[in-house]
Amino acid sequence: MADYLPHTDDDVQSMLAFLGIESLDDLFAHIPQAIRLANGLDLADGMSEPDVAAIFAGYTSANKAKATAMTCFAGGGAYDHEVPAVVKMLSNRSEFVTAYTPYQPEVAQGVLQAIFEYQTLVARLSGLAIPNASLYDAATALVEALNMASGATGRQKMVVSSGVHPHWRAVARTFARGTGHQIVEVPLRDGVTDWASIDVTDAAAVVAAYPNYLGVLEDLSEAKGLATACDALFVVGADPVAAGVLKTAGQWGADVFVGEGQAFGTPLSFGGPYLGLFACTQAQVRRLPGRIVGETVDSSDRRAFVTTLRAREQDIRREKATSNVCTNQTLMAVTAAIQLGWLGTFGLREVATRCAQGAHYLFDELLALDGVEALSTQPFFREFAVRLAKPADQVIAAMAESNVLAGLSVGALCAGADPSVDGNVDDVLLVTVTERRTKDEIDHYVNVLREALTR
Amino acid sequence: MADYLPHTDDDVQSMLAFLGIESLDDLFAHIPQAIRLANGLDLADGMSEPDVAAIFAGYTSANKAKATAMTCFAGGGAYDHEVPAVVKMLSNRSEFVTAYTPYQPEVAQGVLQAIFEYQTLVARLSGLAIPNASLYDAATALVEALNMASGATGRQKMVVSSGVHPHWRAVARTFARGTGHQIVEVPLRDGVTDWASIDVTDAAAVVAAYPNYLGVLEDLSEAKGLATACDALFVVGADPVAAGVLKTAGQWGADVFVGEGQAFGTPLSFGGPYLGLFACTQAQVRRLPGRIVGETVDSSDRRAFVTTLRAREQDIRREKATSNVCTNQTLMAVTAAIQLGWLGTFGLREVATRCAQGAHYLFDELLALDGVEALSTQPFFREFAVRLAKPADQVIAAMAESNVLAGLSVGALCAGADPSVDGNVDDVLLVTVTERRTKDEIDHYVNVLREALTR
Amino acid sequence: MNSVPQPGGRAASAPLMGHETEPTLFEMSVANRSAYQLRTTGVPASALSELVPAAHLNTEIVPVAEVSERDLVAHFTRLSHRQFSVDLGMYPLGSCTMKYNPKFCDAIASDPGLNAVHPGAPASLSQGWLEILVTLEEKLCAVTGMSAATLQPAAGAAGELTGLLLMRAYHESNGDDRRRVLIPDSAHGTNPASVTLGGYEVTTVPSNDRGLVDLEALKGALGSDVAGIMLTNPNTVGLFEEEITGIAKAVHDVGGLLYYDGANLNAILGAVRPGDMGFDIVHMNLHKTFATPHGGGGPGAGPVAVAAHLVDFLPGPKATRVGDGYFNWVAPSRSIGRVHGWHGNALVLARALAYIDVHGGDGLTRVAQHAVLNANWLRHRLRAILPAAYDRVCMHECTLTATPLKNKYGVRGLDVAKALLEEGFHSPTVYFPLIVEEALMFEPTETESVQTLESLAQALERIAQRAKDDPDSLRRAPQSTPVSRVDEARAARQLIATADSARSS
Amino acid sequence: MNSVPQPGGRAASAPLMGHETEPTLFEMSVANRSAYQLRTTGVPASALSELVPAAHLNTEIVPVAEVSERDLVAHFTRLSHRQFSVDLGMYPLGSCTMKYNPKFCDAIASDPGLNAVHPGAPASLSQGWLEILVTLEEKLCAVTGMSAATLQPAAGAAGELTGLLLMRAYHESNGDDRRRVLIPDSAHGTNPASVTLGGYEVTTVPSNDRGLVDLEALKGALGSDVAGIMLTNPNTVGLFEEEITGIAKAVHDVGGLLYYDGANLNAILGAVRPGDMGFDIVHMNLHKTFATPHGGGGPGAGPVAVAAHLVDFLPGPKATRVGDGYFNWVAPSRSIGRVHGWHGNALVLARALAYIDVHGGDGLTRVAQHAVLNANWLRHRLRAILPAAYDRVCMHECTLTATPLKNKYGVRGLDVAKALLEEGFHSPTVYFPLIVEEALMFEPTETESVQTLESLAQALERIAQRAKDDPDSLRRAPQSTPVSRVDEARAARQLIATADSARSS
Ligand SMILES: Cc1ncc(COP(=O)(O)O)c(C=O)c1O
Ligand SMILES: Cc1ncc(COP(=O)(O)O)c(C=O)c1O
Repeated sequence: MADYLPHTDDDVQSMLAFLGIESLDDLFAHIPQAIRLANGLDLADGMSEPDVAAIFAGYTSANKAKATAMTCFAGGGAYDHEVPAVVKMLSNRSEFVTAYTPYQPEVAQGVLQAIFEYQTLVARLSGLAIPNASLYDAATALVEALNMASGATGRQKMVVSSGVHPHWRAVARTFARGTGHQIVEVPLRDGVTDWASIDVTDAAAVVAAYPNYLGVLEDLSEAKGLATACDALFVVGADPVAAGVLKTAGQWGADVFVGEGQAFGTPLSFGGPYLGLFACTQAQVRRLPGRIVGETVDSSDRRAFVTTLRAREQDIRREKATSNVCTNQTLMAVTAAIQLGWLGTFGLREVATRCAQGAHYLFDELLALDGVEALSTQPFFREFAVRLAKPADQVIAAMAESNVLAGLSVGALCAGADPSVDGNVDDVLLVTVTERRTKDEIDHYVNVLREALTR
Repeated sequence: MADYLPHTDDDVQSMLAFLGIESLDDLFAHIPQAIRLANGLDLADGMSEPDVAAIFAGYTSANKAKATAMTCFAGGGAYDHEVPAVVKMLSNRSEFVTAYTPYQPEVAQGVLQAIFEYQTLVARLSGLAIPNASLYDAATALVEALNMASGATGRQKMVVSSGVHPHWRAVARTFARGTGHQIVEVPLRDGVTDWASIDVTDAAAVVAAYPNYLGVLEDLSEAKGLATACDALFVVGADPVAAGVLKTAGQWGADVFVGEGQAFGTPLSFGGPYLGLFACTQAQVRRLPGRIVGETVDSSDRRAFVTTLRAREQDIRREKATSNVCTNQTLMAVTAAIQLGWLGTFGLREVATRCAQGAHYLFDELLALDGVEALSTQPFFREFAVRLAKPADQVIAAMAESNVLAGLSVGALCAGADPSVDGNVDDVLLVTVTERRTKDEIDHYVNVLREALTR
Repeated sequence: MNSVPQPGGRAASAPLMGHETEPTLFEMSVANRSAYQLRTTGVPASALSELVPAAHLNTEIVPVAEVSERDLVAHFTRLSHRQFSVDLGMYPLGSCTMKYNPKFCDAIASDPGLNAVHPGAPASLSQGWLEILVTLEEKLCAVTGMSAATLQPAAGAAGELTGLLLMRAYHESNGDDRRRVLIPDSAHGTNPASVTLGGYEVTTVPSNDRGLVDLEALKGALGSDVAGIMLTNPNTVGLFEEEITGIAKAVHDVGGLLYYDGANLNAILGAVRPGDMGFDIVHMNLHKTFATPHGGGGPGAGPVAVAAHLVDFLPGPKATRVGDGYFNWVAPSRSIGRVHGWHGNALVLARALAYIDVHGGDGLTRVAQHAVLNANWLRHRLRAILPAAYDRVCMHECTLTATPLKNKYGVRGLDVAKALLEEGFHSPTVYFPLIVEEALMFEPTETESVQTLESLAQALERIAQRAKDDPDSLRRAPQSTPVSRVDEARAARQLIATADSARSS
Repeated sequence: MNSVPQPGGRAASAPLMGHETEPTLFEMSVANRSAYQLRTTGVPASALSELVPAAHLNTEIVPVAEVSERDLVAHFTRLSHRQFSVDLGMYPLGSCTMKYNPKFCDAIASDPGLNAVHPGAPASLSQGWLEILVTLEEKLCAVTGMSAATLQPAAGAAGELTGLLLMRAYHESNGDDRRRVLIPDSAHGTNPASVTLGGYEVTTVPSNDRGLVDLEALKGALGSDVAGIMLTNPNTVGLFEEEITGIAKAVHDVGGLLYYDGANLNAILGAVRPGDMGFDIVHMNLHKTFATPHGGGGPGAGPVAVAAHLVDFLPGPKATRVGDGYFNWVAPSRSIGRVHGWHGNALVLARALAYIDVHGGDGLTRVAQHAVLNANWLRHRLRAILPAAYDRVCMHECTLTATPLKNKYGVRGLDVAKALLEEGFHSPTVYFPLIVEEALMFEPTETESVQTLESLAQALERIAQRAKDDPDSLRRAPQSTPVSRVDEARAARQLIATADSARSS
């Protein structure tokens, strides 16, 4: 039966004849025998698509947490938002899916214009003038922001609020091994960054999260003030859905905005592919990481789009490039443009508002339960953390039996103690509500949690 | 929230202003008040897509028989064949899905060429030179064949084997009320048409099924002989999958071929939309029902395709048209061309062979059971009928509890006694095996049936 | 194969890259190439010759095609780039209601919970489907003001014929044998064709100078041998038959029935119902009014709804509500029988129900209002270059005429239609209805924005200007399309219906 | 709005109909138009101002876009008609492995059983996913001959940097501080860029006249301060580094590690493994070798596999088989930490596993054989017009040069590339690798038929002929594409990165 190779035996024979050789193996003859694979790959033989589908059916049924089977109250940077059939259909158009990076603009206007529209939306939601064409995810976008900051300031010290998602901080720490950046994490008190506890002098960047990963809305004026005072870049990691109603990073005075764009049309996808949002001020444009699309004209003066400021990029600048990124997450960027086009100005506001309404409704219900305390007294937006009378992972497991994914264990997120939480992190549950959650689902959640705690 | 109407209130106001009228209602003012709807439609208000989806989730879960939940051994003109992702993706391209009938060939070459390729495949599988561009389904295709026959012979008598699917015969009887055709149904003996029992003189058409609906492969020479003898058209309703390996209708001497094309890429779909296959000899081309696409050239002499022989059609010929069909099943025809392109010459043969292998394996296993008898001693292809010791509907219900859709009750298909079966039809079960059924599934079937019979 | 093989297909055949023709699947075929993959079954692989007598086996191998999956994908993707569609742009084909087709309805129809259900499964195992059919029937009756409906007819024409058979059964049940059915001269071709298949003769009723049925002429044509009349209202010119109640009375007075061709139902949703106009039988084109995509020519669905006195004759078996929350198949007492192999185009029916639920009564009413608003806006906007055949308020479509352009510059309606293709719009319906000369019938539908209507108007203004400046260029149009004007005469003269047909030139 | 509104979009912007530009989403927007529909939740709709302190609320409304669903669909469908893709035709971009992407893998990735799983769900509730990750890791190790792998890197470049950090961690663990990483002058730009981010300095090693690393020069560049070398093998010219074992020994002798850039892995599947060549660290581009569609520039996945001595340093937590049939997250003992926000581009990883399972060991071996066969056939077929930079057997891609055309007719490689677009093919990679002048690097991949290769060859012959007859026409090419040659300089001179950017001209 077929795989995806077109050549028939006759094709192969006549092609070999054309080359004047005997066998396919002759094409590999110049590879030293000593290292050639004697007995082929140690893998099973090929199977037909339906046979492979049967194997995958086993995997999917073992994924008990799928949002189609469990009501999702987990967030922490990955959100269960509505994605309509129209957005799926358009973003699956094979012209978008099976194209390469638009290196030949004459036949890539579809992707280029879609990215240009995406860039416009990122600029508007971030309140910053210069977006890029996407990065891998929010965590790696933060790393690029730190690299930009050290490029701009010539300094290595990165002052990072521990309100920034624990995984993002972890990724920043990992890449600091290469860049030599010194990552200083600022603790939270009552869910708010205790900037005063840290000396920011010589900082290249001051990094805040908005809302922070525990859901809390921090007033960013203090952080901005510190950044300005020490000539550091002010980097804000913001929830782009919140940007539909809350102040933008730009309005808070950010020099760089990073964020996770998964919320815009990309399914939960077990964490990837997601979408790293990035934008900065005009002042930093020459340090922009990755690709950017610009408007221009063709030889008949028709509007056209093209990837531009290429001189920053690795293929031209090589070791002096602003970043090593090449393949990015274009398809997710195109999807975000489509999803935002579907939501529109007021749809995005409506989604943001409903998230906040649902989260606050659930929060109030939960505080009425014994064994549940708010982790912070501060305002929050669409998610919040509570301290439970039992370990969060036990509660999550118990509630899963009633098909509720209760949220995320902050202990698991932080892999142990973390400056963002005073005291034991393992009892802390991070709970999220999106516009898809109904009142019945929320009320059910409350009952199921009550049981789980009293068991 | 939005439905699919673009106009804003401002749009409506300015458009009314442009027309110099006050309100939308003014546009309907010329409709007599007496008949205007006073209080609007007696329907609930609109709901959002996700709310409607929730309602449909209720419907789908109530469909216990879905092939995703029950192993399907039902056939009788609707088959559970493999449809790969690639065929679904291509046939869902919105250019094919959202186009109208190709009345403007300059911008419809995509659909026109796909139909041309479909026509070529229908001609090859039927062994007849003149295909059309599709009809509603096999049953209505048979009616068109009878109309063609009376047009060709000027006669009204239609001699139809009761081996023809009971529903097709029922549809033929219904439309005969208008055309005045006299439908004479020929009984089966031991599963084979007893032509001798009927006087065929003055017949306009002699109609046989291949295989017949009980799965039996009849030798069509006798029927062909009778048709020739009385100058009737010989109409053969054949299984197009079988045509991958068995003699074609053309090889049996058919003047007209009709068949059900669902097997080529269209899901079970609860019976529709399906695909009415139709082809005839060159001699009948002027009586061809429905559309046909022909090859020609454009004004720069490039190959082009266009709907042709339009003078036969209702929009031009009106009451003298060869048929009243206008909208047909083009999308299913395009899908069939894609599915057949995927199967290819040897894939179609492989599917046909596997169907036969599975059906014969199951047949042999079943005959070993007490309470199961073959209805016929004759050869069969991919489905067969057995007489059970219990009513078929009871057995189907019992086996459904083990997630097996056992087949079709011939009693239900025929809505009571039928010339195709001697004696009680309610004990007769029609069983089908496709290439998708595994040995394990078949063995499971045998065990479940044994239980059902001994309960 | 020789070492310099035949060239294969490439994207030059897609308008994106140029205007080459795409090879056929058969021209792309290479012996022994294949794409199919089947599951491993473990079923004993006995030779076919052991299972089936030799007399039945085809000694020849029927050639299908032999292409790789990659070439299959490239071929049909390129063909799709040679095809205009609603999703690409405005498709103002009069009488066809080419509105936007919600992708949500596609998603509903592609749910295995609906499309993987065998039509022969017992009612107890397909309750969801039966409820869908019953619910849709109820809602279609509410929309049309009728008592019950059959969902079996696969398209409008099938609905017409079904309706005529119901008419016949009704008269026969009254021992009353009638011969003629009246049809206005503006009627769609399927109407007379269906009348013939229904066993009746057509009597054509002329339209008056207002584009409406001439009531006097109608009365003249009536008689006790008249089984009924088929009307489209609004009619095919896009005008409402204002004298409909008078027409209904006259026909009913001679014992005839009124048949409503629902192709134009989009115009009157929530405003007026065929039942209230006096119609006895109504067919609907779900693929028009209820937004099922046309699929390049089909599938559709043509349910037929009837008044109380015809309910017992409906085709069957019918999905029926039998006691609380349970549904079963029931045949009407005097049913004319089946008109479809199974239950009709079920997935199209499910789509229509989803469409109705999303819109609701309020939304459907707005659908009609905006469809009518758009048609009138366009009629008024274009009056200077393409006058309306009947210049007054129209319904959901407007019939304009190119006669002025023809008389002044010798540019025909067809030329305007072809030039419009170059402008990025599908053309309107041309030369229909037959009673209007050089007819260009535009049906914008409610889903097009006023901005798009304005684009269309400006395109037509450019074309009118070209008619003046360079009429020849219009007669040569279109040029920028995948192929230029097609030689239809040649196609008919020498039929090449398959890749295997003999080619003379 | 005035009664003559702004015109809206239409299909004239799709090549199907012509070459107008498509308006932007923002140009199509109209105040208060919308498309979104949300479910009814019943949650109390308290005012936002009651939930969030005023200090946080944006007093301005951020404009997104205001279009109807119908216009949204038309806009992006038309844009898709202005975009070339693998599904439309051959895409022989050297180094990018633009093979056919099986739709089956798309279907796997769009199964809610995979794509609706939250990445933070406990292992006990996502066992299917963990098993997929563990199984893929095992199979990628079998393909590369390594001991273990991380699946976190989101693309090749991320894999490179991860690999360099592993190199650094390894040396540091030996208390051994090294400064330089060697890179051949033919290397891809991501290699040097990654080296810098890894905290190392780049030392460039020249290639010899056979297009291979100059072993003597390499030895000269080696020293105890060398952390390692990054190699692509076959290299970016498409040639196999025949002296790889010598290179490996030399680098290892000074205590350096060998990094394998797996972008060209497609060439050697089943023939030879990086591990057996002596590499310590290997990244793979799943979006190349394992057929994930490139999505117009991404997403990809760049897993990194390592030899035994580096396993403990791998990023984590890693999906790990812990006792029979159960899987959990485990951090390697000396892990460098996370390199991705979650677990990597999971859906891309699932696709790759499905692709590997369908092909199996036998199929993957054939993949490489046919990829190499196609590249050599093309190289040989084109030798008369576009000579190979190094004329001998190549691997999966062939680097040709347009220098003869440039010298004879002043036609540059870029002109040939642009002209090829008019012919319905995507162009090859131009001006890379940098060591070949007027480089045209063709990678046909194994999924293109010899018929398609022949079409490409004939197109290039036509272009070579045009170079002779009408070189200017090539410098003006392409013309039949959605836009003609684009003014890149202007885009860079005056940056317009958003619809809100000030436009000077
Ligand atoms: C007025 C009118 N009546 C009847 C029909 C026939 O409907 P269908 O094409 O669904 O058979 C049409 C559709 O073309 C029509 O426009
Ligand atoms: C040789 C080589 N190395 C590395 C890369 C970088 O891979 P990615 O684009 O996935 O980051 C590429 C891809 O362009 C490449 O061709």
